[in-house]
Amino acid sequence: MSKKVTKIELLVVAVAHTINDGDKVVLGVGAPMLAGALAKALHAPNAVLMMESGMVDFEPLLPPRHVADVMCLKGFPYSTDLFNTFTTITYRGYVDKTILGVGQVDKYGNVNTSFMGGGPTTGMRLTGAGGAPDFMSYAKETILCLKGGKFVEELDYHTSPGYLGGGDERDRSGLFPQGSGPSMLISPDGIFRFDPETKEMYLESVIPGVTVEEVKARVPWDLKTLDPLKEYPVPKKEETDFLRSFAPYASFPNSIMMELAMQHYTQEEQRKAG
Amino acid sequence: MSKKVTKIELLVVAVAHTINDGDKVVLGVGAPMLAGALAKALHAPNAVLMMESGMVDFEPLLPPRHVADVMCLKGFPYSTDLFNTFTTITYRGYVDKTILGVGQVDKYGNVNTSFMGGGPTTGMRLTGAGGAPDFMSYAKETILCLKGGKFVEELDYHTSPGYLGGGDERDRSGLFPQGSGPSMLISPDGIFRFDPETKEMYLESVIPGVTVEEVKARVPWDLKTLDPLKEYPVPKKEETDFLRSFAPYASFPNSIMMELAMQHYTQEEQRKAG
Amino acid sequence: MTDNTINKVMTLKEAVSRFVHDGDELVVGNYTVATPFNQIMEVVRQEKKNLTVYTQSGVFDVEMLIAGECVDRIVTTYNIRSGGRGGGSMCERYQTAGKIQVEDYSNFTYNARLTAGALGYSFMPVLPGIMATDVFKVRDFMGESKFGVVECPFTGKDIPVVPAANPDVCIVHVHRADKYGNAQYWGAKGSVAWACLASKNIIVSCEELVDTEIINASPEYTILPSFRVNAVVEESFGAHPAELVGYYNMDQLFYIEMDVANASDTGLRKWMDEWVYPIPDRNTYIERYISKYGLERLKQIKAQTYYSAPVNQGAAFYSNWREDGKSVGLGLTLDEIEKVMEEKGLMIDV
Amino acid sequence: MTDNTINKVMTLKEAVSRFVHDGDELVVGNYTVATPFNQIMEVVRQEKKNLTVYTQSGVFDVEMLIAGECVDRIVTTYNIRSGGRGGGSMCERYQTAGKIQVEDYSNFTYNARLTAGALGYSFMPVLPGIMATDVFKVRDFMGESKFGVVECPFTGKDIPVVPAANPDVCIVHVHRADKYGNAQYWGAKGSVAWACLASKNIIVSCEELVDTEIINASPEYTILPSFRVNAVVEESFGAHPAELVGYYNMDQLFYIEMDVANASDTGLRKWMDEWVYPIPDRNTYIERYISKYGLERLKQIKAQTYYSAPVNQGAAFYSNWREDGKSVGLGLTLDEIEKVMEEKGLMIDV
Repeated sequence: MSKKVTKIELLVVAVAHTINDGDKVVLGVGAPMLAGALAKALHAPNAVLMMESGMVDFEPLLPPRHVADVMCLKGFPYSTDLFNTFTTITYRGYVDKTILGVGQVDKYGNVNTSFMGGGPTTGMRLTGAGGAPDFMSYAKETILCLKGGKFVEELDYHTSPGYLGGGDERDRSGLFPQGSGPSMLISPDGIFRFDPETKEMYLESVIPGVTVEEVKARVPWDLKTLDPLKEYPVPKKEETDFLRSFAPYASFPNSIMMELAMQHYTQEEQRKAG
Repeated sequence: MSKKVTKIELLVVAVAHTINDGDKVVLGVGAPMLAGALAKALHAPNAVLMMESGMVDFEPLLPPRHVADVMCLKGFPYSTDLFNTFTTITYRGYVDKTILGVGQVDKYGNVNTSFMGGGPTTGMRLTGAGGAPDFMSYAKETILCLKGGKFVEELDYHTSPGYLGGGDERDRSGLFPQGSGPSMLISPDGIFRFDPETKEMYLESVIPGVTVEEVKARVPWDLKTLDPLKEYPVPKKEETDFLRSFAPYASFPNSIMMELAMQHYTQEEQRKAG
Repeated sequence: MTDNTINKVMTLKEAVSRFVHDGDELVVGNYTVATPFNQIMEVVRQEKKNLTVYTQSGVFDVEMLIAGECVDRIVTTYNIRSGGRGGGSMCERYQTAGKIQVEDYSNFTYNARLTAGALGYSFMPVLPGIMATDVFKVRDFMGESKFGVVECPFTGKDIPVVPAANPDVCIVHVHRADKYGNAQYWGAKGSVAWACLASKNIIVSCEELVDTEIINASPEYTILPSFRVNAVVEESFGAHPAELVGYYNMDQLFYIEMDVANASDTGLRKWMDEWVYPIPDRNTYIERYISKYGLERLKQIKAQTYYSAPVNQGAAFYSNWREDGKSVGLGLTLDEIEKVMEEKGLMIDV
Repeated sequence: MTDNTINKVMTLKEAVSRFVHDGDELVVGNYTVATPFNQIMEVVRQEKKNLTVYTQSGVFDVEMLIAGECVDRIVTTYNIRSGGRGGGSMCERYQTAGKIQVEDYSNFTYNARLTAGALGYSFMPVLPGIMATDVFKVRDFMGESKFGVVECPFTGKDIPVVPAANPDVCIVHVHRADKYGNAQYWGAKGSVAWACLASKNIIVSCEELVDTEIINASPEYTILPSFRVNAVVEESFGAHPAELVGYYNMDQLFYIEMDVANASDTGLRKWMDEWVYPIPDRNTYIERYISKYGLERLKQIKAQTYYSAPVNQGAAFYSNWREDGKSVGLGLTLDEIEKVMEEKGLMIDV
């Protein structure tokens, strides 16, 4: 049966599918939070969702606007603080997965969310490191979520550690839990995985309507692809229904959302005035 | 006008007088807590009384039985924990005074509350270090309170730092805030101070009825005495009244208190049985 | 095992049997008050052996464990002579007889070992003054590892550090918990949360098992999230004769009897023959107490009600939809939103 | 000055004038939410200069301080491009123009600097993974002192550490406080308590000034004891347009206007000419808001009531005297006790 979905919905649902029931998950802002909410509401009711502000084991009733959005819910069981989230939970090994947004990513899953097109004093300032480097260091597994970011040959700034120079370099460094690192990356083009030996990122599946050539054009290295590609997971109706109801403005790009919100606001003002 | 007071009352009131209004004070168990309660109730209403369990700025309604006795009061403004009491408050320099009990004390105000008559595997186990060494290190000033303890030439175990080997050794070590250390010791015999240069303990005053010779007999080194001795502070009526009402069993030795308590309990049982 | 999907409610007998093992490092989670006497007694009854016991402010917790022949080693900071000046303590009697080893820290340095363990650190800086004392210099079984020293790279000063402690199991009594293990504790906090968080496994006994709804409405009192807890046991009067604020005061008369008994090894063992070994659980313990001393004595230590002042935790709204079926920010119905998505060419057929 | 004997209530104007000085290290105490915009705006109005600003999650706090020409240096971890992809942020525009220096940490390593400062430590271990990243390797004005490395004496491993931060002054907005400075905060805690406790001086603005009685009945919510606080300012809507749980939601429409203005230096300054410079205090700010947008818009973000579940903090008794005038433990009146003291020969004439 044919279904109509947006690219963002495809991305969010694919991310949500990585969360298993009972997983302890740290969520970055944006798509990762929507994915966490969807998983918790539909297929992973016992997932423990956490954010670095100290909100542990929450169930959002609204899309969290940021990592400290305690007003997106009504009650949660454990309120710790940022220092203790990174130590007593993350460094101690109690984060099964972290789901993070990406500014730039290289072929070994190293991530930049700090500066683009130059260094600190010359480049474009992105959001900054935030929680990413420490979560990506100590979560058992990282899912990367590239919504508006870029694949690059070399990062302008190395914010968060993927597989470093590839191969066993991450494990060999002794800085990280053995076997940790990014397990997949999801973009509006498709789903990427990491080769178990070389740790190089490869394409696993594309979303309907996107060609491998289009994907390759956006990747500066010679992207390897699974042959044959896997089918991109098709969202169930209950999943898109949930997303549109939970976050009525989140299924389309920010620019359109802003346009609609301003339209609505202007109408309201006119209605009041008139 | 003649007043009748017990030795313990004299000791507690003299300790209480060391607390000024607004002082931030850490109290050990026993006499120091009674002194703190008296000061807070009578002459230092804005003293901040603290204990290492994290109870900060409390006003006891009953004599605290131990350092975590949150049931001796009805409400207090700040509940932190032990780790943070020693760091964010004590190590940061926010303790003006600490008032501590003593097992053994030497002439430079070094204190033993751990083992007596031998070392850890051979001696008599006293209560142990507890909070004393860290408070005595970082409080601006320490008041020692020797109720049943002993003056010794050499400690069997050095639990808490006074002036170490005397002179400027404490300041010179670089381990402590400059100028910190014990400022006085109060025993059921009298009040002792420390020489500003040598840091050797000397006798400042004796309680009525005690002779200097009696005091010297209990001190193994050649105790220097102030000449002439100061008058021992005489408790005001409101002070003894407060103590007897606040802690009706605390003005006499434990042995007598226990005897009276057992008597009372036996009578109650007989009354119930009969 | 420690997943939050599991209802972890079980009997104390089962919890201790599953999560306390011979040779374990066991930490008594409570500090001075709310001592988990129910759990201490169960460990003794199950005759666990060769434990290394961490106890910050223990008196009868550690005394009973020693008397029960459960202990090889103790890490402590404070242990009063409950048997009186002459009698001493189990700890002293066993230590001087060479039957146990004891490592003595100060309150802070002991706590700092647990804090390091809780954070995942291998060491924790402590306060330099300790280096002048025998707490630093005199060492028992920890030897070289009792303390270390590092040089601060910013000031060049020598800073003493303690090694992390990560006990195998923590036994702790709390006010209330839900069936998943979310545990709440209040009052004088001491080192309770650190002792729990440092440990590999945690047995929580609680005075009251409550709905998760109550936990969710007061998260600031939660000291342990569900996923850290292995077993939840509901036993009222679990800390007796110790006190638990809001529930019951210390039972001083009962303590006096224990003190008197503890003047000798045999005295304490005789007392335990009455109050520990033949008692299967806390209900039986309290029944025995009532039948021996009368209910009135228990009532005399019952806490009065003094509730905490509430805080408002509300938000302006909890849904993105208004009552008229339109979205809060956009003023559109779901149908209208989906139509926009079509019109803007965002829809893909899958 | 920070004694608890003093009623510290004052106007924000006085507080900022007395406790924020040119050249200070100033930390924004709040994390992501409850941003103390009232205080930020007052610092800008008083034209404080040459500040080093610590901000963990700042957007418009740091943007306004930069636009107000108050800032030389920033220590941060996160700063969104509020002016949009093209517009960027004040922080970027000033940094690339060489007008400010910025040191970038991660959330944890930034927080760890404040935690070290709060504890009195000169350094704090952080998580080794950071050593693989440019957060560790790329250094601005902190240079060698941005991170250090120590060897753990127990494991022999190299552990990265950060230096303590002890800002001169912390500005923080909280839910409620008493006149002495006991301050209560709840919700998503972030690094709020650490930022406050690390600092030498603290200005607390609160949504509500309350009786000490209310603080005393809920000590677990207190993040600052009175003796740490220098000034207490009561300003409702102090965090607007940021949110404060239990009081008001984020004002998203207001933020959108700020975002639009922030596409350029001049845009933001023009916005500040309306909302910052001519406004003497929060009352005037809110009056202006109401007159411009209507009270209804403010009501729409008002939080609903959702109170925390209380906990019982009571004891069995609060006096050692029974109603019949006899002591609880001894069963004697005061006269009888004094008689015993005489009989036992304990009394001394003084």
